[in-house]
Amino acid sequence: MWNMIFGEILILIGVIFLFLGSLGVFRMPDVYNRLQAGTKCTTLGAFSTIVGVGIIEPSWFLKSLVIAFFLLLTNPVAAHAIGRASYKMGVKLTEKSVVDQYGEEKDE
Amino acid sequence: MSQAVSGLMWYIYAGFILLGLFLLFLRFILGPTSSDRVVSVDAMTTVTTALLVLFSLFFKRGIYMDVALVYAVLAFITVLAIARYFEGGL
Amino acid sequence: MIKKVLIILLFVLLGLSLYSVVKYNTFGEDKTVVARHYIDYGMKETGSQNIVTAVVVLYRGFDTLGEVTVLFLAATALGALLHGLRFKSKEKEPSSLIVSTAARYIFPLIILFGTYVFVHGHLTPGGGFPGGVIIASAFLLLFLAYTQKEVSEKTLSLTEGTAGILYVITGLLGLVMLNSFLANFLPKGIPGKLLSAGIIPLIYILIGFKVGAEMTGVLRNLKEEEK
Amino acid sequence: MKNISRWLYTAIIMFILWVIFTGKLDSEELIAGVVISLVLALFTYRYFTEKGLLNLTPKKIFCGIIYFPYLIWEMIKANLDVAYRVIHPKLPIKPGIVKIKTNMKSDLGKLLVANSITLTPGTFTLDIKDDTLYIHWINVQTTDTEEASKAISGRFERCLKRFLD
Repeated sequence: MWNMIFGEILILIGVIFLFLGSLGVFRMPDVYNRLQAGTKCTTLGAFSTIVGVGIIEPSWFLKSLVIAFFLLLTNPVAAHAIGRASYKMGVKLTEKSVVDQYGEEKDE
Repeated sequence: MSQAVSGLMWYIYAGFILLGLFLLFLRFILGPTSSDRVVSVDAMTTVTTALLVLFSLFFKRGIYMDVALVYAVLAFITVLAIARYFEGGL
Repeated sequence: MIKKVLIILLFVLLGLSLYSVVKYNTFGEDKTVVARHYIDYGMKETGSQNIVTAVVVLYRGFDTLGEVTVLFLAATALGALLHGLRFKSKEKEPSSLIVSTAARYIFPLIILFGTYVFVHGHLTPGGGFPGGVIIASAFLLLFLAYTQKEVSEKTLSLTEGTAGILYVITGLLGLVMLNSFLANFLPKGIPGKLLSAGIIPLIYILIGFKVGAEMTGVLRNLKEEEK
Repeated sequence: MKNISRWLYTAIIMFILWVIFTGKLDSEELIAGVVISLVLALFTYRYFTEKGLLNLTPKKIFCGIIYFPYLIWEMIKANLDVAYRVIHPKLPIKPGIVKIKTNMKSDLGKLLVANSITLTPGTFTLDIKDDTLYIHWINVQTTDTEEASKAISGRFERCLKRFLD
């Protein structure tokens, strides 16, 4: 019974983070800030949801852990690839930005 | 009793996830550059993986977890392929 | 602006058509006689937990052989089409260290997962075709991460040819032993165990190898460029 | 000798994953798992590992187990931070790209540092060149390379150094 309640709470937290991540992708001003929200919040949200499901059904726990780990390993790599590709494509940073040491180095 | 609670919770989960997917979809249509669209697709695939795992809980079929894992693998490679294409490395 | 409205309109139309499909076709009812036979007797007759697999490999096994052949023809035709054309591509941007390192560590895991999918074709959803495609996607990951990576064409065609020939030989063994092409000549075992369902796992392993090699060959052909 | 150790290490990891995938301890499944992981490891160990069985010393496993809850804790902090910025009506962000130095030597170390940075408060790795990481920071506090390195990656490197070297 307790594992049910704990799992449901974990899933609820995860789902809320998934929603916040989506909201972040919608609201942020440029590609890089969208990646910040889209990667961090959705990764933790999915992690929490999947582990919560594993806790509710103990026989699936290890498999859910494998899926969660796979997401934890691959999502940052995908985000890095998108960010790098956008910069190479010449997507501008938002006007709010204060410093760009990557671009400075490129110009020299 | 617990059945009823999980039934109610299911609607809350589905509501949050659908709302999130709707926002991502709006970003997908509005996004000024193609990079924005890829970002929203990347977030969508993560949300969908979580949704597939929730489905396997809802239908009580452990086998559906495999589907979620296949989806995670293929989504990662898709996003990577698009990013590499943008970079000019394909 | 008008483009975006059109996109939204297209998606609304797609949603409506999907809705009507879901609404008017009730799930799991109105079975035909054949479908009812498969569902009622399939597990007893073949020993496979996954009825779809039993239908694909045993009840319609000959059909599947045709499908594999069609896939082979498509891959060969693509190779032939691309053979004359050599695109002079510009200098390729190498991938960053993070992507290439991650690819190195993830590649074996995807291969293992693909193998798991096609070995358990008779127990879980999936089977030879999805498993082969997952393996090919692992090779795609390598191609994406390393621009110089090359898979030798000989290995690919050898794997593919051996798997295809063994598939036909399995069918012919059935013809010799039980008077029917692709008959299930091995013991059925207990449903749910790994060694059950007769020749289904055997054939699915062969299909997995064949499809994996074919799809990798397709990717390789598309990637190839002027040396 | 070294190659045999690498091969066995890959096979052990694969076998553990196989048991998790199948989810039941059936003798047929276990035998199939041993055979398949040995065969697959033979083809893929060149990609998977460099040190082989040396990765399985108790000290390293212990450090790995310690590192993981730490990463999760940092992720939770990161998410609360980003969530606050997302919900706030004015979007209080001050983004920029800074560069930092890493002390990690091996490729795996760099990968893990970059991934940890991406998952933790307000930062993600934009590019990597040798030992210089370019970080997009959602709330730039300093533009000095030394200070930024300490603020962003210092915590992880102490932990990861022990785990990898």
